[in-house]
Amino acid sequence: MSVLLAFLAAALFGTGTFLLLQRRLSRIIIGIGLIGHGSNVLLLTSGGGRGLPPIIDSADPTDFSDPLPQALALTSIVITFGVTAFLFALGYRSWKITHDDIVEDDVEDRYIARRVVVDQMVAEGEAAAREIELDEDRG
Amino acid sequence: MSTQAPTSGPQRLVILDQSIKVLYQSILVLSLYFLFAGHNLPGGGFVGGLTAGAAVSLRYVSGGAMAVRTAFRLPSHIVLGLGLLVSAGTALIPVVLGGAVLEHGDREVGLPIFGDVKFVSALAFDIGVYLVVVGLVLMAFAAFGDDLGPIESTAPPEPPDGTGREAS
Amino acid sequence: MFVLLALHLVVGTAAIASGRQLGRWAFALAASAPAATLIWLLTQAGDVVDGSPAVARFEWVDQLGLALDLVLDGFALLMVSIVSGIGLLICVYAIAYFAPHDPAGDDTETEAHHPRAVGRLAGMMTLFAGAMLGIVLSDHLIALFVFWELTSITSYLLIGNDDTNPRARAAALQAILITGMGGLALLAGLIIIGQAGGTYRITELVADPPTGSIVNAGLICVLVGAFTKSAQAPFSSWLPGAMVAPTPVSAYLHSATMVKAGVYLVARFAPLFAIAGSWRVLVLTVGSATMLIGGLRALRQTDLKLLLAYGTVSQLGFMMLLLGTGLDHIALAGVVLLLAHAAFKATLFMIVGIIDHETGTRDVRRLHGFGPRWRVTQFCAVIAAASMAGVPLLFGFISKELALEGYLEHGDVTGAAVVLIVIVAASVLTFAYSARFVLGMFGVLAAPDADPTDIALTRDAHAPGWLFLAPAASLTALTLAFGLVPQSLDQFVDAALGALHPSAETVHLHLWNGFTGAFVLSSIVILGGVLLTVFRRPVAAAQRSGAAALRFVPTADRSFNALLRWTGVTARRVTATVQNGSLPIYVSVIVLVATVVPLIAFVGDFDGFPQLVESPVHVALVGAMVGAALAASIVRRRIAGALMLGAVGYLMAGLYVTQGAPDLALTQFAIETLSTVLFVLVLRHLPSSWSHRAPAIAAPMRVGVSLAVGATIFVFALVASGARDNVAGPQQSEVMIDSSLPKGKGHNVVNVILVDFRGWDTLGEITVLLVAAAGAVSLARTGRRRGDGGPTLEELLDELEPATDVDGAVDRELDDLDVEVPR
Amino acid sequence: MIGAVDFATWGGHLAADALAPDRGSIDVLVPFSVIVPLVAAAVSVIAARNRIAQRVIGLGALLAVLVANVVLLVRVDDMAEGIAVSQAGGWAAPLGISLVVDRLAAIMLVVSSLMLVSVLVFAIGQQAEERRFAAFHPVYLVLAAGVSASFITGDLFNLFVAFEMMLVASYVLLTLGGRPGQVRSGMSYVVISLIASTFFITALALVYSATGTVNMAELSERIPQLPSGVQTGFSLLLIIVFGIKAGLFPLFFWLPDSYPTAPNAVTAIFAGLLTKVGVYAIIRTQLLLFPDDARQGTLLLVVAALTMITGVLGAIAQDDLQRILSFHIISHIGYMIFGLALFTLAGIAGAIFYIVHHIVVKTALFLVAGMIERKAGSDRLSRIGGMVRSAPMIAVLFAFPALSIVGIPPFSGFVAKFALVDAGISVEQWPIVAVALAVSLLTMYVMGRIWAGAFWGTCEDAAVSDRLRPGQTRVPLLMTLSTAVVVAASIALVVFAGPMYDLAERAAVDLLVPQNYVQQVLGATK
Repeated sequence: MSVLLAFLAAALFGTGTFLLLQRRLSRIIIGIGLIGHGSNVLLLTSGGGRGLPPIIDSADPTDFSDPLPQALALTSIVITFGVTAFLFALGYRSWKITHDDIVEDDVEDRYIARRVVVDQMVAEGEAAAREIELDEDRG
Repeated sequence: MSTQAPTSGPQRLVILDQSIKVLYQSILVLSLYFLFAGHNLPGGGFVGGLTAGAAVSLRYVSGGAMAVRTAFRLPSHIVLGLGLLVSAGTALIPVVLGGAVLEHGDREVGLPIFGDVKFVSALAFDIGVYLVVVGLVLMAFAAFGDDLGPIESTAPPEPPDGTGREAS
Repeated sequence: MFVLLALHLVVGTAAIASGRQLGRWAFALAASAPAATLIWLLTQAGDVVDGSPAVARFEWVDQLGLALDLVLDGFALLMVSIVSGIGLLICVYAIAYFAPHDPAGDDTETEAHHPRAVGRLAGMMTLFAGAMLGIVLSDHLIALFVFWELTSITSYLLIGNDDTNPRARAAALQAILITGMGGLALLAGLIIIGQAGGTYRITELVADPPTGSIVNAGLICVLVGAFTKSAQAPFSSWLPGAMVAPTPVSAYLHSATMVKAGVYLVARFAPLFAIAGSWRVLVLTVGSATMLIGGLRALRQTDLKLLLAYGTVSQLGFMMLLLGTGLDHIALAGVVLLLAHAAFKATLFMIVGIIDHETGTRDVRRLHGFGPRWRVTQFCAVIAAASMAGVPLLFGFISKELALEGYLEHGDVTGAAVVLIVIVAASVLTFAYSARFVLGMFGVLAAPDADPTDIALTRDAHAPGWLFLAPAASLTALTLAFGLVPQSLDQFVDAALGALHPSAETVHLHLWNGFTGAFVLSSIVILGGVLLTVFRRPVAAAQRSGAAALRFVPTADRSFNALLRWTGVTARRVTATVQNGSLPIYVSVIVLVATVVPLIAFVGDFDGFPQLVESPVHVALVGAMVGAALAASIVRRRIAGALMLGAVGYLMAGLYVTQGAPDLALTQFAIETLSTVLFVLVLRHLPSSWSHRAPAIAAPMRVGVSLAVGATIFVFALVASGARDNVAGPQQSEVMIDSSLPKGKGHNVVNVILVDFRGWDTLGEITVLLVAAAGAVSLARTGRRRGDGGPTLEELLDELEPATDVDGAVDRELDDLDVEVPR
Repeated sequence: MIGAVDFATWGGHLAADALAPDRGSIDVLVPFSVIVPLVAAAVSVIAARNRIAQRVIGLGALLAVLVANVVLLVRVDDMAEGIAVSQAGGWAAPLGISLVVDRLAAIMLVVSSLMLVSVLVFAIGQQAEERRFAAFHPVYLVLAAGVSASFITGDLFNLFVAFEMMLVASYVLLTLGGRPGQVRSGMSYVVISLIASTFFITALALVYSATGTVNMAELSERIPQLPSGVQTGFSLLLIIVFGIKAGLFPLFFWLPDSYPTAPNAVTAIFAGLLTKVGVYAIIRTQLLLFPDDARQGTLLLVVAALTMITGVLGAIAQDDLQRILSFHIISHIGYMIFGLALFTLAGIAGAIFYIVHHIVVKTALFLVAGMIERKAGSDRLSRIGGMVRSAPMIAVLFAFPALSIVGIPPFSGFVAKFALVDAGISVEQWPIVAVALAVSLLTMYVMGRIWAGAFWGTCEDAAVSDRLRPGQTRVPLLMTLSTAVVVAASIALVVFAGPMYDLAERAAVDLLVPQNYVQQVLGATK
């Protein structure tokens, strides 16, 4: 692991995160792609420094790059691809329904948020009513 | 690029069409090479399957969804299912025979040529992988490539009313 | 004993199940359980009184010390006789109570009188009786708790049995929340005591009671549980509320049995722990307050049933004062009061039920005196009320005398003098509200300007049938008999007291104790009571003005409702903050937590930078990738973003090549091609550039989060790779390189790992692909053809509209609330 | 010597031999619960056009798995070492992937397969998504395989793969039907899960980078050699990664937004199993991989308390039955973490018992919610009511699990709560005990609201009240039956609470002494 590659991973994670924090599914997918690449950089470099392709008899095994992280990275790339393909399908579906790919806020959660406003209104109304009642008492 | 993705049309160049067909077939051959060489050289089921997928995408770009459908006779879900069946089968069969799951080789049946049979069994697993990847690509094109449904209008999409969102 | 409990369970279930067919006769079925219990009790009574209790044990969760230990000792014998005796009478009474009748004409139509509701009631009461038996028989703290909670649940279901009545539902909820709260405190307390004592068995705890400050804390928890169950101040508000239940339920659960569970528990614990910590102070304070407040409020009621309910609260406070002190003389009075109270209070409740049933009202202002055929009923009411008031020659008098005597004797106990005054004062109130009950029944308190139909309502009311009256009459007979010949109870009471206080003297109950201090106090009580009754108008006026002055002091009832509403408001506020529904906010919280929290741990082990650059090729690659990534994050067009991502991907493939990973490079290359094509396939439908919709999070915030995440990953990577030197042992992959050819029969180690060594991973991986593909197709195809089962777009849009019309929905609610909300 | 060569001598054995009491053959059953559903899923995909065949295959496979898991549990529990190990591919530990079933895993396997079978029957009875979508059966089977794979894996990277199997299946099931709400919540669910997965990969990369292995047994030996800050960092990172799936505070946002939108049967199985897989992973990794000083007891206690409170408050704030129950899952995850966070025998045993109880009871509640929705046509409490009269059977089926989840004795929830509170008090963790009890009171309030809202009262919504007349809408028999089976299972947990808790305690003993696990997995090579 060199500082440069660590920086690369960091940069990929950073830009990816920036994209993740938005409403558009297409940008989010790009963001996921970027942090996915970032995690693969980490995975690839977790076996140590660079080396030669790990193919027996092609070179001295001590010069090989670590094959296990490669296998793991390959697995993770393929899995991420599969899941991303499904996410595409969701985006596609979203477009079919709403002609957009915005990830809307959850309806029920918005409902609760509005209820809080109502609660505050009611509380204020009651406080005012109590105030009036006390005034009448004094008067 | 998106707006240019051709679906059909008489203006398509015949030469391009033919060259893509040749390219398609040679990429398919390459994908099979990757599949079979994978155990000893870079390649394997994934790379092979994905290469085949790239070939299919080429085919799609040139000929649209119909071309993809005619290129592969088998329905894509059967390709997918067969792929998993082959791979999971090579995992299950040793268990049924009393070995470890996914155990490769011939020890169960005791064939004389130890190494070769081992090679075959692992290859079967890799073929399953290959099939699943090809199936995935086929299905992906089936899912996103074919837009001719009744609810699809050819007019540019308008935001439907009453959904409570601001115009974009 | 388990057979008896099981019998209650079976009979109860049967009564519920067959309610629709049996209707009110389900109570006849239900009566079989207490009847059987009483018969069994008779066979055991001799042995128990002789000091050899019956025991039974069932192991439940041994490791946790959970078991059901049952013991029938003298005190349990007394409690079981109350539970089953009153239970049997109530069942008989209920058969008549639920008989269809005709003054109002329409009440058989209501849900409460529907046969299945009545059957459910009968079954639930049987289940309750079983649970109550369990409480008084348990010799194991947790077993006791099990039955304790079961009584709460059955009480909840019984109060809310007329579920179409919103008041019943609210009262049920209040009852279960308050007793449930106490139950949880009780559980904590019992566990603390059990752990400190090393056993949950009461008989073993008696032998060696634990001590210490933790035990004292546990005892406070136990007391909270007992107070809630026995409706002590400030937890008493649920009991009057529970009066919405049908009268048999009120008479049984909410006066004679369940509410005594707390008193029972205190009685069991007091001899062991009364001297510990703040037990006695708490019990005496709470008991006194309850007794007084209950009495005062009872005196103000116009509803006879509510009058009795507050009276019950007051009497429960009295019992606390008697049984919670841990002193055998005073406890004796408590034991007798338990019996006396069960007899007179059940009678009075049954009579209220009769009045309510026959006239349709319980309001003293609408009762105008009954006809001559009501004499027997009125006689029973007078006797029971007099017993409650402590008039001599009746059972209640005996217990009151014993109580006064006990406190006079134990004048040296801290606060005894105050308690004595409280008892006297509250007894005056008791006399007054007992008198009020009687006067109300005789029509003395009727509103002067009543309308004539009301007068006819009582005057011409049907007298209750013999079945209806018999239970109350038999209890009245007991009140009279035990008042005149208390000696007959000596053995029984002695056994009960002996179970609590093994060292207590032998009990001798007397009708007449001579002119003692207690008798003087009793006379004062009666005199005071008579005065209060005579001057009831000025007293009522004083009470009204007192209540008006205290208008802004929150009552327990109002506090409970306020608390409940506060809980709802807080819940919504917290939820609206935490669960705000916005994905960008969720994501930012998650990534920040996932990076910053571990960062705090990692940063300490950062020990310097490794080599800066491995190869010059990297510089070019990394430069290009970072550039592309930045471009991807700022370009405004979707397609451009997708292509930039593709560029990063192809450059990744290049990086893989330089790292000696050709398989990865090939895979990355192929996947990048495919996903770019797919991306474009999807994107071509979407508008080409981002809309101007305001983002959920402001740009500076986004940049900040991104920088934090990036920096954290940087540290993670360096620290983790730097830590490798500390670990002994080979890389897992060294074995793999060595085994690739001999075991895996392949030269390409990565491929051998994928298809052989870690084929299990690969199997999972292709499964993911299969599912993703199947899901994508399923999703993309749904609704594409009509009639394929999925909804069409039109249907979906219909569905979308009301779902997103949040503002509309809230506004409709606001209309109801009559509040305006600014947009 | 569980090497590849050993298996050669067992050639020719049939799977039936696995029932024989010999050590090696029980190991054969270890991968069974993953591989059988996978093969069945493959066949089910091929048979996409034939729903009857899919049903037979699905039910047959899951029933076979259930039987196998019961055998496995009984045999593993009989063994002195209490652990069955199978090395995938026959490759000894660090080379291949170790599949390990100890008592905890065996318990989880049995409970989860019972739920999977029951819910599948429910889904078939429902005649809804299961019938409409060919993808349902194969995806459901993959979900089953993924859940089992997460339980049995002894390899950290394989845990990632198993999670992904389970998750991708959950994405598909969640969005089956593609309704607007599903798509919306599906998007945030998938995105958050993908982020979690990426962080998991990151954690794996860091762990491999620092230790050179992803085998959990080896990690158990190597992580204690790392600098303490790195140990703690890994511990935290894994808690967070699994905490997202488990629904810990403050990582649970995705759960209540997404679960209620799924088809009923799917929500039931998600509620029962998925979050518990996350909790299982936390328990497994915390106890196996990290030495005492890297475990996050205090932090977990705080998180547990906050999870309990925010979850139950969320449940109070909602009106929709499915959302109430979904928030409620979160609250109860807090209890399990509470048990774990004590890191005592009693605490962990309590947590295990709680997990088992919660899987069964929560599944039951969601199944009942499905029945309510079918019967009443709505799951908004404000729109329904009076079902104690119109559907007494549903009321009874609801009452038992509801009482249980509140912790009313003698139901299973009481034993679970008692075990936890007992454990908490014995180490004098007063604040968490107080929170647990207070939350349990609020839980009672929540269940009371559901009861009063759905079963008591009258129904003011005309459209709904029409349906609520007795016999108006019939709930299919299979739905009732399968729900009854799950409810019966929860009652069985009461009756057999003693043996069940003993088993949980034995499992907890195993977990607290990871050396045995390490030795059994690596033993062959040393």
